[in-house]
Amino acid sequence: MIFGKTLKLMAGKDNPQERLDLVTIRARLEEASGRRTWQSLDELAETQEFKNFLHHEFPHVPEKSSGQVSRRDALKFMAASAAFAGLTACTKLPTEKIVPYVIAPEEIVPGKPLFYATAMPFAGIATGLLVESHMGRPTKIEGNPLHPASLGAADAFAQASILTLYDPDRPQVVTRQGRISTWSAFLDAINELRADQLVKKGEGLRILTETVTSPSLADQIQNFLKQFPQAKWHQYEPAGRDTVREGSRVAFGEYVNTYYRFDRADVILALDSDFLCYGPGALRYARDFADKRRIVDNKSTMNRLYVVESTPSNTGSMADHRWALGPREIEGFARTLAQQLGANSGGVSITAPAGIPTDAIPTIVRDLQNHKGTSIVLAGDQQSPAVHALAHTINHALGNNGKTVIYTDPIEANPADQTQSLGELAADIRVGGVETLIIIGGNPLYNAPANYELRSLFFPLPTTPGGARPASKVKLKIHLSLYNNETSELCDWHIPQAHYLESWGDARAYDGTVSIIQPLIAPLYDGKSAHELFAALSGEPGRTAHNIVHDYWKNQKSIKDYEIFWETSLHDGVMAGTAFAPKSVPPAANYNVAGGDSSTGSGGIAIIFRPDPTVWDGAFSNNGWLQELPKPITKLTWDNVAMLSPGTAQRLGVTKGEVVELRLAGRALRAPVWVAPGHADETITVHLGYGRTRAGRLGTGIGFNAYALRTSDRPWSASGVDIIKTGERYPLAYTQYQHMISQDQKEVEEESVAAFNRQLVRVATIEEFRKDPDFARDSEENTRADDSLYPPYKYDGYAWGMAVDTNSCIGCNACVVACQSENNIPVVGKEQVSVGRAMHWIRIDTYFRGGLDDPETYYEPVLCMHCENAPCEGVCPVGATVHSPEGLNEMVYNRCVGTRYCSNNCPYKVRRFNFELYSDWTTPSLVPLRNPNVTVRSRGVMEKCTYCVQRINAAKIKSELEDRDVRDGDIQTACQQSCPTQALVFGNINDPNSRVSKLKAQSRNYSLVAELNTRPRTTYLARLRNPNPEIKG
Amino acid sequence: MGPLNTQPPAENESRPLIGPGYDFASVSDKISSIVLTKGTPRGWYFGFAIAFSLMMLLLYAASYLLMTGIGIWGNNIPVGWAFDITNFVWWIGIGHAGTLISAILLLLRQKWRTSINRFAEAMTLFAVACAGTFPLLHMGRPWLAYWLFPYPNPMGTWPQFRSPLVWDVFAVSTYATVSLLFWFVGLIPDLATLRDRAKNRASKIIYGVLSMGWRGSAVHWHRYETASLLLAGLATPLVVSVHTVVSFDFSAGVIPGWHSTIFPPYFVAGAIYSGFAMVMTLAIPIRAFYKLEDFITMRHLDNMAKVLVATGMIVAYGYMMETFMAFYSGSQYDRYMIMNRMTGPYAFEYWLLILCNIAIPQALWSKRVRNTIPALFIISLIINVGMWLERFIIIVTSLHRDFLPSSWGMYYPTRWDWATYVGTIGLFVALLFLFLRFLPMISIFEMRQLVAETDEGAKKD
Amino acid sequence: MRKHPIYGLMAEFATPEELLHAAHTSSKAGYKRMDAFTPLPIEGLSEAVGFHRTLLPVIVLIGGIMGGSTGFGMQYYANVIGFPLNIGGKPYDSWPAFIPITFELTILGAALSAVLGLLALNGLPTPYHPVFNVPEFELASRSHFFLCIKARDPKFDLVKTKEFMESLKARKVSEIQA
Amino acid sequence: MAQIFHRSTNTLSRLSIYGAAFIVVALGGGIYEINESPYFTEVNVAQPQPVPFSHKHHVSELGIDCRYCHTSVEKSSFAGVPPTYTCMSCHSQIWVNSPMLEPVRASLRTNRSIEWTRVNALPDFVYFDHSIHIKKGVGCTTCHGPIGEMPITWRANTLYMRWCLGCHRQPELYVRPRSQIFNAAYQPPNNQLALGQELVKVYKIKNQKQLTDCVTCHR
Repeated sequence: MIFGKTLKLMAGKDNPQERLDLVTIRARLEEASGRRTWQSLDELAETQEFKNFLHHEFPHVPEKSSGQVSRRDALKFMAASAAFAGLTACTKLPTEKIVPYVIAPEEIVPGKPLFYATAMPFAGIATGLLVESHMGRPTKIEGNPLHPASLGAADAFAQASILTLYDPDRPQVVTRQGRISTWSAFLDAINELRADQLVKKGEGLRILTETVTSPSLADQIQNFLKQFPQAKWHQYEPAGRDTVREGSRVAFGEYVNTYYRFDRADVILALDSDFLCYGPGALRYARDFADKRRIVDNKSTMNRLYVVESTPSNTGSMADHRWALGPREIEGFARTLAQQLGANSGGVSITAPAGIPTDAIPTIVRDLQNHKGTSIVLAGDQQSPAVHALAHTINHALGNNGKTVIYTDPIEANPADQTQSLGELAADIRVGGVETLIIIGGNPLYNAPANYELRSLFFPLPTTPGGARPASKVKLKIHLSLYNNETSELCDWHIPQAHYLESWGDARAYDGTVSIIQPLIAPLYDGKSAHELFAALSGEPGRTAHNIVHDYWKNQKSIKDYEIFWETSLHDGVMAGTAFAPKSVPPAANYNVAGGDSSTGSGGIAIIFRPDPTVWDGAFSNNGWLQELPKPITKLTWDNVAMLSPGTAQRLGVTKGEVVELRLAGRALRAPVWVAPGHADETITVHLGYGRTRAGRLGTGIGFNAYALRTSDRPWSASGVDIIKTGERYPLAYTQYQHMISQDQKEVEEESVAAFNRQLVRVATIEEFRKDPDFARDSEENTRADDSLYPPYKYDGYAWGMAVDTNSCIGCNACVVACQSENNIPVVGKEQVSVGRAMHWIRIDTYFRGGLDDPETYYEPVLCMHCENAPCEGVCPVGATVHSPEGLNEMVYNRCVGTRYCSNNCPYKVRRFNFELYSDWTTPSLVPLRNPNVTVRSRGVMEKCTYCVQRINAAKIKSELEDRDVRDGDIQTACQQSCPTQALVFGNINDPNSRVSKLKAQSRNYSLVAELNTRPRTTYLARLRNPNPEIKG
Repeated sequence: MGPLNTQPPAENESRPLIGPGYDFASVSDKISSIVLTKGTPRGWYFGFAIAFSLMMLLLYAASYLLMTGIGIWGNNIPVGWAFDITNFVWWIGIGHAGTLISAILLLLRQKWRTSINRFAEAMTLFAVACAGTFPLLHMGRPWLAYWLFPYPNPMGTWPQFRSPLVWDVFAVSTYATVSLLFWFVGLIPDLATLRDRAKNRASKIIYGVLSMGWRGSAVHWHRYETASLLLAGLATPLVVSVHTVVSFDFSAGVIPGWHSTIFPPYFVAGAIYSGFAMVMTLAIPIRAFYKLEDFITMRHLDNMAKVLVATGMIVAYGYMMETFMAFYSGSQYDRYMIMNRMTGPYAFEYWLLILCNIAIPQALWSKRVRNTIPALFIISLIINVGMWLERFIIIVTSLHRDFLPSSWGMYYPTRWDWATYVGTIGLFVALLFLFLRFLPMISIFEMRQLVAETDEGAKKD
Repeated sequence: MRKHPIYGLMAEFATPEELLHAAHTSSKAGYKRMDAFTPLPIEGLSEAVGFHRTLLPVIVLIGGIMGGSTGFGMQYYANVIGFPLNIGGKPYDSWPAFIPITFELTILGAALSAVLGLLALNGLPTPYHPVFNVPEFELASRSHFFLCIKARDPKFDLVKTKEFMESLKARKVSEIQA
Repeated sequence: MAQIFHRSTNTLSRLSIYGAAFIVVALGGGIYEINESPYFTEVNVAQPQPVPFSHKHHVSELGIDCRYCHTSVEKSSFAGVPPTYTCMSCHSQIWVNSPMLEPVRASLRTNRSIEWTRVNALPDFVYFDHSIHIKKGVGCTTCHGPIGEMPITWRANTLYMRWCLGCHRQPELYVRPRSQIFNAAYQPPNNQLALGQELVKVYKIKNQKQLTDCVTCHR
C-alpha cells in the first residue's frame, strides 16, 4: 500500500490540492479576459493572492553547492518513511480533500486533458507544437500535425523544454545587483533611463538579442529604435547561422533563406550537414527524406544519400556512401565537384581531397547530372561561407533551384553577421561608447567568442596587480533571461524571463510560416517576455504581450472579422498564408568564393566546434532529461568529450576517458578523449554547451567549456591545435558499451560483430533485396506457433503490436524524450548511469559494421517486445508482470516486490529497476509536470515500456462511449507520435488493414532472437541501403 | 536405528570410531561436561566476540539497505542478481551436508556419522538461517515479502506459483522446519541426560522443559527409532529436492549459462561438496579446542575427505558437461557464454574456481594428505571459496553478457555487498558458538550405542 | 491411583543384557504392565515388556497425503479458480509447474505428523512422572538400566512381586511413590 | 532422584502446546478482521464535512438528478464535485440566510473553494473511470450504496480490490437498465440474473478475462 501514501506527494493522479490553485488562477484569467485572452496577466501576478499561491506551490529552493547531496539526503528520508509505511502490513489510506472550483471554466471537464497549439522558438526559429494540459497544467509536448515544420513530430529539445518550464532553478524574482527587487522598481529605473536617453537620442544605448524571427517583436524593436535613433541593435547566437547567411550573400549578393524539398530529391549530397536532426526544418526534412526511401515491396525505390563529414552524425549514418573528411578537405571536395560540374568553383587552385577515392568524385558527378532538378547538394550550418556558396552554385548548375532547393526572403527579422555585430558591440564597450546595455535572453558572457573577452569588459581586471577592479565601462546592464546565468551575474538588473509556455509571442518557421505562441499557464515565477520588456522600454508598460502580438497582426492583416482569423491561427497553431513565396535568385556572376575558408591556416590537427547534440549551445544545461539523454552514436550522458578517430587516437597514444590538454592560439583547455569510429583523421571535435559555471543544480560544473578555444574568425573549425597528454583519466557515463573493461576499440568491435552474428540488425542493399526479398525473414522453425508443450494462447479482439522500420530510424532520440515525458520516467544522474541504471524505457541501440575507421552505423530502437511467451512473466513470484488478453506484457507496479528476476530473464534487457528512490518526490515545482495517468514509481519497483497503456485504455473507453471499435490510428504511443520519420508504428495486429499489420506483412519483417520462441509483438523491418553500384567498397 | 545387529565391520573400517576405554558413564560425562561446566573458556568469549561484531555489521548493512535501497549494492541492469543470490545459494548448499550426514548416512547405516551428525545438523540450521536472509534482503521492497505466501487478502490475489522463487520459498521453509524437527528429536534424550546431570536448579528446569520429561522408556525408544527412520527417509528426498529447486531458479531461465538441464544433479552434488568442506572446516578446530580427538577420530576426517573427492568429481563432471553442451548444442549464445567465461572479463574468477574446486582437491586422493590435519583444513577452506565462486560465475557471467550486446554490462561489488556477505558469516559463527556452549555437540545416546557396539566387537574376538 | 498408593516397583540393573533377561523372565512369569528405562535403545526390549508395533507409520502416511493434496489444491485454486491470469502464454492449469510445491508440502505434512505423532503417542511432554521419584533414576539417562512393574498389573502384589524382582539379580529394587 | 516439576506441569505443558497453536491462528484472524473492520475500510462511517450536505434531502426529497451536480460523470473519469456556483444557483433564492450554508456563501464571496472530505477514496495507483461504468449500466448506488438515505455521506463498500473483482467477474449480478442508472431508490428485480445476462450482451460488456486484466485498473 506504500503507493497509497507516496503518490499523495506527487500529483500521480490530479492531486486536488495542486489542481485547485493553478486552475483557479486559470479560471480567474478566463473571467478576467474572456476566452483564450490573457490580458491583465501581470496585474494578476502582482496580486498578493497569486504570490501566496506561488510561495505555497513553488517555495524558493535554497542555493545548494550541489543539488545531488541535498537530494540524496531527502531520498534516504523518503525511503525510510516509505519502508516503515510498508512495514505495517496493512496501511490505512490517508484522508483526502476534494477541492472543487468556485466557478468552473466552461471548457474544462475535470479529468480530461486539453490540447493547445503553440510554437517553440529554437534559435529564433519556430517548430509548431501541441501541448497537453491537465486541469490547467501543461504536462506533455507533442508536434503539431498542421505545422509544416513538424507534421506531428517534435524533437528532443522541444519535448524536453517542458521540464525547463517547471525547473525549480529558474529565477523567481527581479534582482538588482543580486539583491531582490520588484518589477515596479525596475519600471521606475526604466523611466529614468528613458528620460535620460530621450535627450541623448539613445546615444550609448545598446540592445543585444538572440536571433529574432518574431515579426511583432522586431516591429517593437524598430519602434524603439525610432524613439532612440542613436541606439543600436546587436544580435548574437552562439550556434548561429552566420556562415549560412554569408554564403548566400556571397552567392546571390543578398541574404536569402534556403530550404529544401527532399520529397522531390532522388540524389542528395550532404557536405557535412546533419540536416536530418538539426537546423531549421530538420523534422520536415527527416520526414520527406524517409518517405523517399520507404519500402512497400521489392518494387519500391529509394533515394540515394552521399555524405562527406568530419564528425560522425545521424545523417552520416543514414548515408549510402559516407566519407570522413577533415574540414579543409570538405571545401576542397566541394570545389572539385563544382569544377567538374562546370559550376563556378571560385577560380582558386583545387586541392582534391585525399580522404576520398579518386574514382568516387566523377561517379558522384555523373549521378548528380543524371538527376538534374531532382538532386540536392547542401552544406552544413557549420560549413564556411565558401562551401555554402559552392553548394548554391552547384545546385544552380544542376537546375535544382526552384525545384528541390527553394529560396525565399530571410526569415530572420534582421539578418546580419551576428559574430561581427557582437564584435562591434565589444569594440564600442572597450572605447566606452556604451552606457546602457539591454540583453534579451542569451548568455554572451559564457558563449561569446573568446577573443572578444567580453567578460573582462563587464568585469574589468585590476589595472595594477592586486589593485581594485575598476567599474565596468557600461553603466547600466539589464538582462532578461530564463536563468540567472553567467551573464546575469554581472548585470545590474536581472529580469526573470517568461518561458514560451507562459507568454504570448510569435515566430517564423524554416519556410517563413508564422505561428502564434500562446501560453498554457500563468508565469510561475513572475517572468516577463521580451515583448513586455520592450513595451516598458518604449514607454507603454501597461501593454501586455497578448495585445502587442494580437494588434500587430491586426494591422498586418487588414481583413474583416480578424478575430475569427486570430482564433483560427491560435487553434491551428499556424497563421494561414504567412509562408514566404519562393523567389528566383540568379547567382551573382563570377563571385569570388576564395578565402572565407575559416579552417585554412597552419597544418596539424584541425579542431571542430559543434553545438552539443543534447544541450545545444548550453541553453539546456539544466535540463535533466536532455543531460541524461544518450547522445547519438556515443551514447554519452552528462558530459562532453573531445572526439578523435581511432587512427589518430592510436597515433597520439590516447584512449577513451584520458584527459588531454588542447592548445590553440595561446588558449588551452582540458578535455577527456572519446574515440569515435568514423571520425575524420587528424581532426578533433569538441561540443559546445558544457563547462557552465552558473547553470543551476544540474548543469553547473559538468564537462568542459569549448567556447574557451573558439574565436570569432574561426567559429566552427580551426587548424593547428596541439594535443598534450596529461595522464589523468576522467570518468564518463554512457548507456552502451558498459561491459568494456579495457578502453581500446577491440570490445566495441566485438560487440557489433556479435550483434550481426546474432542477426539483431539485418541489412541488404536494395539490389540484394530485389533479388531476395526474404533475406531478413526469420527461419521457419523459429516462428512455429506450436513450439511449446503447452497449447498456444488465443488472442481474439484487439491484439496490440508494433513494427519498427529500421530503414527509417535516424537515431534522433525524439522517442526517448517523448517516452520519458509521457511515462514520468525519472532522471537518475551521472553516477547511476555509469553503473548501468539509466531508466529510459526505449533505447536506441547503435552498432557498427566494417572497420571502425569508416564504419556503417546502424540504429535499432529497442523497447519492450511484449512477447506472447514472455520469459519475464513466468518467473515473477507475485504475478506483478502478467499478460493481458490483448497481448500486452503488463507491469503492475503496486504489486511488484522487486526481485529483479524478470529483468534477469528478459532476453532483451528492456526492464528498468528503481534501485533507489529515483522519482523526485521532494521538489514541489516538479509535481504539476507529471502525467496524471501514469503511476509514479517508488523505490524497489521494476518498470518498463507499457506500449503507453494509459493511451490504449483512454482510446478504448472513448470508443466504447461512442459505441464503436478502436480505429487504426486512434492510439499512438508517445514514441511513435514524436517520431519524425514514422519509423515506429503501433496498432492492432488482428486487423489486417491496420498500418502495423501491413508493415509486419512485409518480407523485411523479423523479430529479435526469434529462436527463443518468445513470439515478440514488437518486430523489426530490415534496413536497406542504396549504394551507387559504380562505387566500390 | 538397529544398532546391536549391525554387520561386522568391513575391512576398510579397521580403525576405531572411538578412542579406547570408554563406557556409557564416561562418554555421557565427558560430552555433557562441556555444556554443564560452570566456567566458559576464554577462547569461547574471544571467538564469540568477533562473530558477534560481524553480526552487528550485518545488522548495520541491512538497515542501511532498508533505508536506501538495493542501489547501495553493485547490482544493475543487466546484472540484477549478484552477491545476494550467490550468497543465498552458497549458504543453502552448505546446509545440505548436515542433513545428508544425519539422514542419508543414517539410512546407509554409516556408524561413523555418529559423532559429527549433531553439529553438522546444527550447522545446517544456521546455514539455512543465513541463506534465508538473502531472498528477503535482495528484494526491492522487502516489507512486502509476505506477498510470496498464499493468504486471503483484500486484493484477492495469490502468489504466482509458476515462479521458481515461490518454489524456493516453500522448499527452503520446509527444509528449515524439517531440519529443526529432526535436530530437536535427536536432542531429546540428550537433553534428558543434561537434565539429570545438571547441578543447579535453573539448568535442571531449562533442560527439563526442553527434554519434555523423556525417561528412556523402552516403548518410547521403540517409537523414537521408528520416527527417526521415517524422518531420515523424508529428509533424504527433501534435501535433494531443495537444491534442485534452487537450481531451477537458474535452469528455468532463458539466459545462456542458466538454461541448462544438468543443473539439478550438479547443484546437489555441489551442495554436498561445499557442505562437507564446511563440516571439515568446523570439525577440525572444534575437536582440537574441546579435546575430542577420541570422538572425532582420524577415520571421520578420512571418510569426509573421501566424500569430498567423490562429490568434487561429480561437480567437475558438471563443468565439463556444461562446456561440452555449449558447443554440442550449436547455440551461438551458449558458445559465446562459455568462451566469455573462460576468456572474458571474469576469466580470472572462472579459472580460480576451477583451481579451487577441481585442481587442488585432487590432492585428497593421497592417503598422506587425508591424514595431515592442516592440509585437510586448508583444502576444505579452499573448497568453500571455490563453491562460492561457482555460484558467482554462474550468476554474474551469465547475466552480464546475454543476448543483446547493446545491453551488456559489468558488475563490481560495493563495500555493502561485502559487508552483507561477511555479516552473515558472523551470524553463522555466532550461532554456532552459542550451540557449542549450551547444547551437546555430539549425540550422547548415539555414542553410548557406539560404545555398546564396540564392546560387542570386543566380545566377538 | 487411590487403589494403589504406589505406582509400581523399580528394579535396577548394571547391563542391558541383565535387563533384557529380567524383562523376558517377568513376562514369562505373567506380568503384563511393565516398562523398562534405558539410556540407549535396546533391541528387543520393547517386545520383552509387551509392546509390539506402533501406529506412527500410518499417521505419517496420512500427514503426507494431506500435505500434498493441500499443496496441489492450493495452487490449482489460486491459478485456475481464484484468479486465473495469462502468465507468459501458459495455460492456467500448468500442472507441471505445481509439482515442486506439492512435493515440498507432502514432506512437510509427513514430517510434522511424524514428530507430533511421536510426542502424542509417547504422551510427551510429561515433566512430572512417578518414576522420577526413584532416587537412582537419574542414572537411567546415563549408564543404568531399570525395569518397572506397575501396580496396575493384575498380578501385582507388593510383597510377592518385590521378591520376584529381587530374584532377577537386580542390584536394587525400590518402590515407586505414585 | 527428585521431581523437578509439579504434577500439574504435565497438563500445563500440553495445554501450552495447543495454546501456542491457537494464539498463532487467532493472531492471523485478528489482523484479517481489523483489516476488514470499519476502522480501516471506513464503511458506514459518516465523514464530517464543512457543510452538512444531505444527499437524502437533495436526492430523495427534492429529487435532484445526480448529474445536476456531478456533471462530468458520463464524460470523464472524474464524476466532478459541484463548484460553489452550482450550490448558489439555488441557495441564492432559498435558505438565503441559513447559518448552515455560511461556508458556501463565504466561498463565493472570498473566491476560496470549499474543502470537502473525500468519502470514496482509491489509492492513486488505481485508475477508476466513472464514464465507462455508467455507460456499461452500473448504477450509482451499486458502489455508492443507498445514497438517497444518507443525511451525511458515508462509504458504502470497502472499495477493496477483492470487492471490485466481485463485479468485474460477474457483472450480470449488478448491471441495470440504462433508465435506472441514476435512480437512487432502484432495487434489483428478482430476475436480476436473467436480466443481467441480457444486459451484458446488450451493453457489450467484455468477458471476465478482459475485466479482471490488471491494466484495466492499474498502470
